[in-house]
Amino acid sequence: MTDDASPLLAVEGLTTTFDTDDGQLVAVDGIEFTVEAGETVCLVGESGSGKTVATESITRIVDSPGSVEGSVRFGGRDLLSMSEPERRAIRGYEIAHVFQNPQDALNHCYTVGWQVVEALQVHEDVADETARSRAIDLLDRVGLANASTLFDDYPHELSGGQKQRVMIAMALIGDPDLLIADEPTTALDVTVQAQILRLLDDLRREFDMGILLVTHDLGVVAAVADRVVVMYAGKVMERGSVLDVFERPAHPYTRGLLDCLPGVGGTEGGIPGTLPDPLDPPDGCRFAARCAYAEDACRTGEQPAEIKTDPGHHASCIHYRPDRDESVLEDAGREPTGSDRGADELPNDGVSTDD
Amino acid sequence: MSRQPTIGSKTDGRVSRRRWLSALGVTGLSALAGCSGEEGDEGDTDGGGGDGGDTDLIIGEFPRFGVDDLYGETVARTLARKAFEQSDHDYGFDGDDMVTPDGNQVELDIYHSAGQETSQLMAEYIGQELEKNLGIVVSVEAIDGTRFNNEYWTAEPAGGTDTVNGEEIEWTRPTPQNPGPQSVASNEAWDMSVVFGLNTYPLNPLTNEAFFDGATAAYNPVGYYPEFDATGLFETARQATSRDGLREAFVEIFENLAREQPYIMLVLGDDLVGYNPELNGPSENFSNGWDFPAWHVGDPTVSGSYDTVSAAGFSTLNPLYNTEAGAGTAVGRVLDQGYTFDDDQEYFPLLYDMSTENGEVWTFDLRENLTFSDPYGRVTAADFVYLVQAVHQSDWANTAAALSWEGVEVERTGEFSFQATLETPALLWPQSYDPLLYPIPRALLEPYVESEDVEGLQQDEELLELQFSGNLGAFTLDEWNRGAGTTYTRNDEYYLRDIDEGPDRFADGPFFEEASISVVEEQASRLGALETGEADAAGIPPEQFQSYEENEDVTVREIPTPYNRILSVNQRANGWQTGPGNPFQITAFRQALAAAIGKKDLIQGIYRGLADAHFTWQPRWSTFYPGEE
Amino acid sequence: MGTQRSDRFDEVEWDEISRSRWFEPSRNTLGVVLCTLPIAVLGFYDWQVLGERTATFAFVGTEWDLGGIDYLFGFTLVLFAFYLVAPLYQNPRMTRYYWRQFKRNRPAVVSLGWLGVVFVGGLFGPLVMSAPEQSVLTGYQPPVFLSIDAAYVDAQTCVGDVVSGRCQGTWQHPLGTTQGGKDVLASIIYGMTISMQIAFITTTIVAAIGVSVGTVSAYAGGWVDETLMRLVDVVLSFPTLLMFLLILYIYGAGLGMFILIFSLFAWGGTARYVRSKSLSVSEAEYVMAGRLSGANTTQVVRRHVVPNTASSIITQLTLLVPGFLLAEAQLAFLGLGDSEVPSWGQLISAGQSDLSFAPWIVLAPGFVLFLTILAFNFLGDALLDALNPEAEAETE
Amino acid sequence: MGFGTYVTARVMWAAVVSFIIVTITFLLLAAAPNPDVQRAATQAALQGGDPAAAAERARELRGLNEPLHVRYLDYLRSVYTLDWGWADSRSQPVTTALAEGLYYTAQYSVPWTILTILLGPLVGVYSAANMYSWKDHLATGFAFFGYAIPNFFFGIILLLIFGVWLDVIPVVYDTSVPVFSVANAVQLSIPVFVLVTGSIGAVMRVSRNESAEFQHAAFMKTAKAKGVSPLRAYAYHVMRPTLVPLSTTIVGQLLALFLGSSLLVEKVFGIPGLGRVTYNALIAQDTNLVLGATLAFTFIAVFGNLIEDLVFTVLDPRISYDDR
Repeated sequence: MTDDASPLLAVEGLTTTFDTDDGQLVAVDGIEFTVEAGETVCLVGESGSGKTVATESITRIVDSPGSVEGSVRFGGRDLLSMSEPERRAIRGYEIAHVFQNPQDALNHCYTVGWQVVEALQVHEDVADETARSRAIDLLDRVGLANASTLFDDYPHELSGGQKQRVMIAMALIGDPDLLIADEPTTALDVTVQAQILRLLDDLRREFDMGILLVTHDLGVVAAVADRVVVMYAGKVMERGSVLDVFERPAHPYTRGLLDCLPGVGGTEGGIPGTLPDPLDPPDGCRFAARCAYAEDACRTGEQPAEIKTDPGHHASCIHYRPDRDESVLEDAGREPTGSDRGADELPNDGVSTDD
Repeated sequence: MSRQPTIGSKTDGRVSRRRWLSALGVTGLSALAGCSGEEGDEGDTDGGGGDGGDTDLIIGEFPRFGVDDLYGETVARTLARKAFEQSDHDYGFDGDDMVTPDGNQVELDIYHSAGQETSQLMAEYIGQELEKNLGIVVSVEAIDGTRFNNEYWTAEPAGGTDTVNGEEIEWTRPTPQNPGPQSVASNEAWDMSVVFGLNTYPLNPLTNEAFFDGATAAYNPVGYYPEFDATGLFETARQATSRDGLREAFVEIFENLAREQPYIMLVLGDDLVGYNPELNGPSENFSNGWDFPAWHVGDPTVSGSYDTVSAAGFSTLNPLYNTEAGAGTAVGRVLDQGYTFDDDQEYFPLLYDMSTENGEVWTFDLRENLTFSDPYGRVTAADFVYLVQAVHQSDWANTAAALSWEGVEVERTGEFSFQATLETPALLWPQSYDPLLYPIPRALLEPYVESEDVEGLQQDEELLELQFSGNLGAFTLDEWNRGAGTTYTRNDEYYLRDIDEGPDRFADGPFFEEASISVVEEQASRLGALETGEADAAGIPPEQFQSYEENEDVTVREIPTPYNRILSVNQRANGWQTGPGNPFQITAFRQALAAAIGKKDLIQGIYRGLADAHFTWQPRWSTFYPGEE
Repeated sequence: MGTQRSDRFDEVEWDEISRSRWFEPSRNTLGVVLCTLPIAVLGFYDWQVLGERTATFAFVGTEWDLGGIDYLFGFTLVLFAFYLVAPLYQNPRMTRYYWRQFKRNRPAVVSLGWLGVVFVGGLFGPLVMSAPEQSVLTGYQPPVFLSIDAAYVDAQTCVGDVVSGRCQGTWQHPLGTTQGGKDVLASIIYGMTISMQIAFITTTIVAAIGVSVGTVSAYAGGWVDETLMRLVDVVLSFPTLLMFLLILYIYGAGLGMFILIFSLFAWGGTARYVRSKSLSVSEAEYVMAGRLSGANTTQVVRRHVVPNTASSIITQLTLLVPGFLLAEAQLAFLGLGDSEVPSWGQLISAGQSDLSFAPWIVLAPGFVLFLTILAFNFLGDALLDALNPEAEAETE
Repeated sequence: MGFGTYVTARVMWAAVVSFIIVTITFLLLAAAPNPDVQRAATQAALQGGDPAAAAERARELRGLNEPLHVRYLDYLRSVYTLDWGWADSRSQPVTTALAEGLYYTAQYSVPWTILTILLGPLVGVYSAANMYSWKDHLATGFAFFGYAIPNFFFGIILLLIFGVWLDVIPVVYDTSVPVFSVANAVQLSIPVFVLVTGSIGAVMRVSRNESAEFQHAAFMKTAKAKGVSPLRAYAYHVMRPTLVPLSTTIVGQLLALFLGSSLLVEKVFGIPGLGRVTYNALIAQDTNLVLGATLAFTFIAVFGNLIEDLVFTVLDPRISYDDR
């Protein structure tokens, strides 16, 4: 996993701003990460930290008042500077999305099959029959029984899990290189969650695609991720391989997150405090207000620049500056967490950090 | 304006004969018919009311109430006080207010026709005048004309007896319009009304016996008891053998009516009609339109189309059952009636000439060139006699003309002549429009007569569509679109082309290729059509008369009519609801009302000066109008 | 963003109302009773003691007479004062919140202002100014600053000056006069009363029936629910105007009958809405809690269902009112209205034939009617936004 | 329950509703004195006959002496066999009168309905797509204008402007022009415009609000993520779901306007359609025709509601036939 070879997806300085009545809301503030072909990258963070906006900014499908800046290079092309029709040709074809809530993600007025086929036919001039059989194949492939009858069913006749599988089938029908899955399991029943995740992992291998998986569930991260990007309040706090991050979490925020995992021996009830006001972000490190290690220096200037703590492992914390002593962070005496838990053992309550 | 003038109609009079109520209400009332000239009791006039009194107020032979010195607060109150003296109840004035014996303000209601602007304006004007000049508080109520007729104006005929002018009178043939003596109340109580106006019949005032021939007259919804010898005078008129004798009798009747004000007479409105300025023919008198076949645009050559507008659709074109003026016009385009009256109100024969020696036996001489359409052949006296005897005089058919032929003996005297014998002689029989007949083929009627099928007769396609008209009219009917009106094509065979009488132009008439009558219910649209030339003639409301007079695209004509605007006051038991008794029954009180309502302002304000003050039951242009010798 | 609002007012505030009603339910109701009593007494006195034609206030020497509709109007005003205005006053925080929401919609604020003018004009206009008087000799006076050809109003009848063949308008009749010389402005102000009466009385009847049927249906369930909802079906598919025409044809009908018929067939939507809302509210946790703690159905309905549906009902009613006003004007225009009532429709109808030369008779009341209907619509829309934060969050 | 059964049930229910309304009209008429009888009595009295006997004859002729239930059954039979009698005020059978009226009413109602159904949702969705822009404000303003301006008021003003002052349309409606002709299109243009203006507002508002909801729906993001173009997304993913709630509004809206508008617009523009047939029957006290018109409009309303139900069912795949 090299940093310099041209990755599948390279996000740099991605900033997404919403103009609201109350002022400018910077939802994503100059983030940077990459996704390689065939790997799974997890984007983690609390609700409201800008994960979803970040993923939607990649193909620029954020809601209308949002404006996206920075650079998103996909297979060498800059997605943000290309024209909308060009980008449209990539959406759903080379980069596919799977969304958080499958309940509303399908249009209730059309059959499942119609919607799956539509994803193909807007990109390729495929005969109805061909498209249909391909869709049925895929529906079958994503684990839906009776795919050929289900093809003509309406979304309301499907369960949540089935719908999410349909969404995945829809995403895969264009044979994408990158699949962006935004919390694909949150809205689903626990038993189904695991199946879906496993399915995604299988499909990644089968189709050799990159997956950008958004989640706030560290258990999921541990199970499927190759690399992790930790976001907080629109900024990347830390990114690196899943081993590095889980074994040696660099940023106090990541540590806080990992502490929340029950059974890991951290403080119950999560990190005290709430996310800063996105309309009026504080100076300095966004996390400073909730950080046990924050110093005055943390509260001035900009968010600290990313500092490489290990190869391929970056953190945005002043304590890692060469002139600082990072060991101040160690006094909490954290134990490394086990990262070998299978997806099947995902905790029931989803370990969501947002409550 | 409520009543839309009908244009160019020879049949106006014919139809209005059927319409005593000149339809100030929304609908024309169905079949209203003449009276039967019955008992003519003579008797002394009881000196019950009349004129004369303790004041220096002089009410002459022919008083003109509501103008000049017979208008105003003083006159009205003097007359009212006189009435109160005659009353059994102690009415009077408290300051400006008229008060009941209990000392309460006198309050009356007045009904006007809902949705009729003029009617409402008039009602409110009357209210203001009565309040100002007599201290009566008037509340104005709107009511649908038909509803008023059914519930207020009429009553279940009850009959009964009463003393009128000191004489015992019996109501032997009560009608809903005269259910009995004053004690017989109408279905619903009411005080005053301007809902209906009536016809004054200037051509044959004898027809007015229906209103005023004594208290038992056929049509007397308000319960008026004449204080003069009405029955005697009408009898004299009936017996008259000369026009002078006739006139004498009528002048006396109309002078008395002017004094007694059975209805408070207000105005006689004029028909205001706008015409295509190119049109030659329309005149400014009551017979306007009798010579329609001679009318033409520009040069007297056959060209173009004569298009008029009608405010309402026609309910039937069946000549046997039509009672509406508008439909009468529509029928008249296709089918002439027996005769008409010319510019000088003189008899003008169309289908037949009428003659008499003494007014009792009348001879009808048919023109010999009249034919129906195939297969009905020529029009002969047999057709008319059959029509009268088997249909009009039958007890099942109930035709619109049934009453006109009651008691008339008809007899065929030749192929083209028949004669009618009247029960009582009538010198002015034609002027009553009673002997007007439409020609209807006998063969068409026969099946219905045999089965006495009134519905079949009413709904007969050929009658409704006038398909038998032959050469009997200026045009033939192309289509009757119920909602949109009628369209016609010129009748090249028109018999009138070959007659000797009348204008020379008749020989080439009519001068239009086509004709149409469009139903246009909105006045604004009718006027718009007139202005844009879509219509050749249309009625004009008084307030726009002057501006159309200045408009080069329209020629306006002011045509006097015999239709009046009256204030009816309920002299029956349920008439005066504000207190005991009913002062409306007292002539002096009605005079007070007449004197309290200013006619000048009324004519100026509501009619823009385009109406005549109405003093007695004749228009000023009638030969029977009293006063001007 | 909607989610940023920490305390969701629609939960918090209504709770507060329910609480306040708990302690002072009788204060408003008492007010209603106390105010209704004199109206009823006066009505009874008018009906029983006074003759048909004696002015109601003859005993204090005024000519102001009251009819049946006026009493009903008075009663509805009392209801509105105590059940709509008073709660707003008693809950200043909620009122302030609504007002903040509401005033963002500028057309709605203007509309409220206009309706305020109509309301005040309708309520007090007839008290301070005399009814428009007919004066046949001063018909067709043009509005101030306008003029009319002397062919219609000549020098004799023109109130103002005749300048170069045209009669000029005067301040004496700012909006001109009708054919009968009635002042158009005064007629419009008197018409406001009619419009307000229609608006208030119909909404009261619709609300009363709709809320009753809706809640009864929701709480009774079973065959009662089934029957009532079928009834609603019938009411909704009932051609109201037609039925009114039929009744007019058979029996004749005035303004009272109009109000009755139209409100008797307009409650279907409200009932349906209240029912579904009641069903969802009754499943809400706090209602369950209330039930467990022993509240009976009536209390539940009064303290939870009505407050929770009130906002939507008010909105619905606001949007119903213009329909009634329009229907009245239409009937009047057709000549089928109550011509004894000086409504705007009557004025439009009367001036219709004069449109080509005296357009103000139609235009003035026509625009007032248009503006009023427009204002009710804007207001309804704004209320929809202000009272329904969820809808707002969805659309933003 | 299958679709067929469901349709049958709805049709049955429509029949029940029509039956209820028909019954109510019967009761209303039965409770009032019959003007025909009064007329007969008046006529008889005038002609010297016995009014009481004439009234009796008229009552007998019209079967008014039968017991109420017999009259009711008789009434039902004639209503449902279209034996609606003779229209005295037009001298033609009631059914013919109504058919003639319908002929003219249809000429402006069909374009009106089509334009409303086509334009309303289009403008509404367009407005929602450009929400809070000047285009939206313009469209919304127009909707409010059309909604608020009384049809008849708007109609007479337009007629005054275009008919009288500018003289570009005929003031008098011409029934003699062919249905599909320029002249007919010209004379119907203003009435249709007035009606569309009046009805499109409500349709637009509903479609704007509904589609506003749908254009922010999750499935729109799905469509966008699929690479669907905005135009296609609006056409398929917004318009289609919007039609579901709209279908419940649009029919009701059109029906509500239908009677009132046909009365008013036909009066203003002089079109001899159903509305004017009804109005004139009322004025002329033609009981048969009044009743016939009432029934005609009732059946149209009931039929419209039925269509609305069925369309709604067809449009919304989620509806379960067991509901309602």
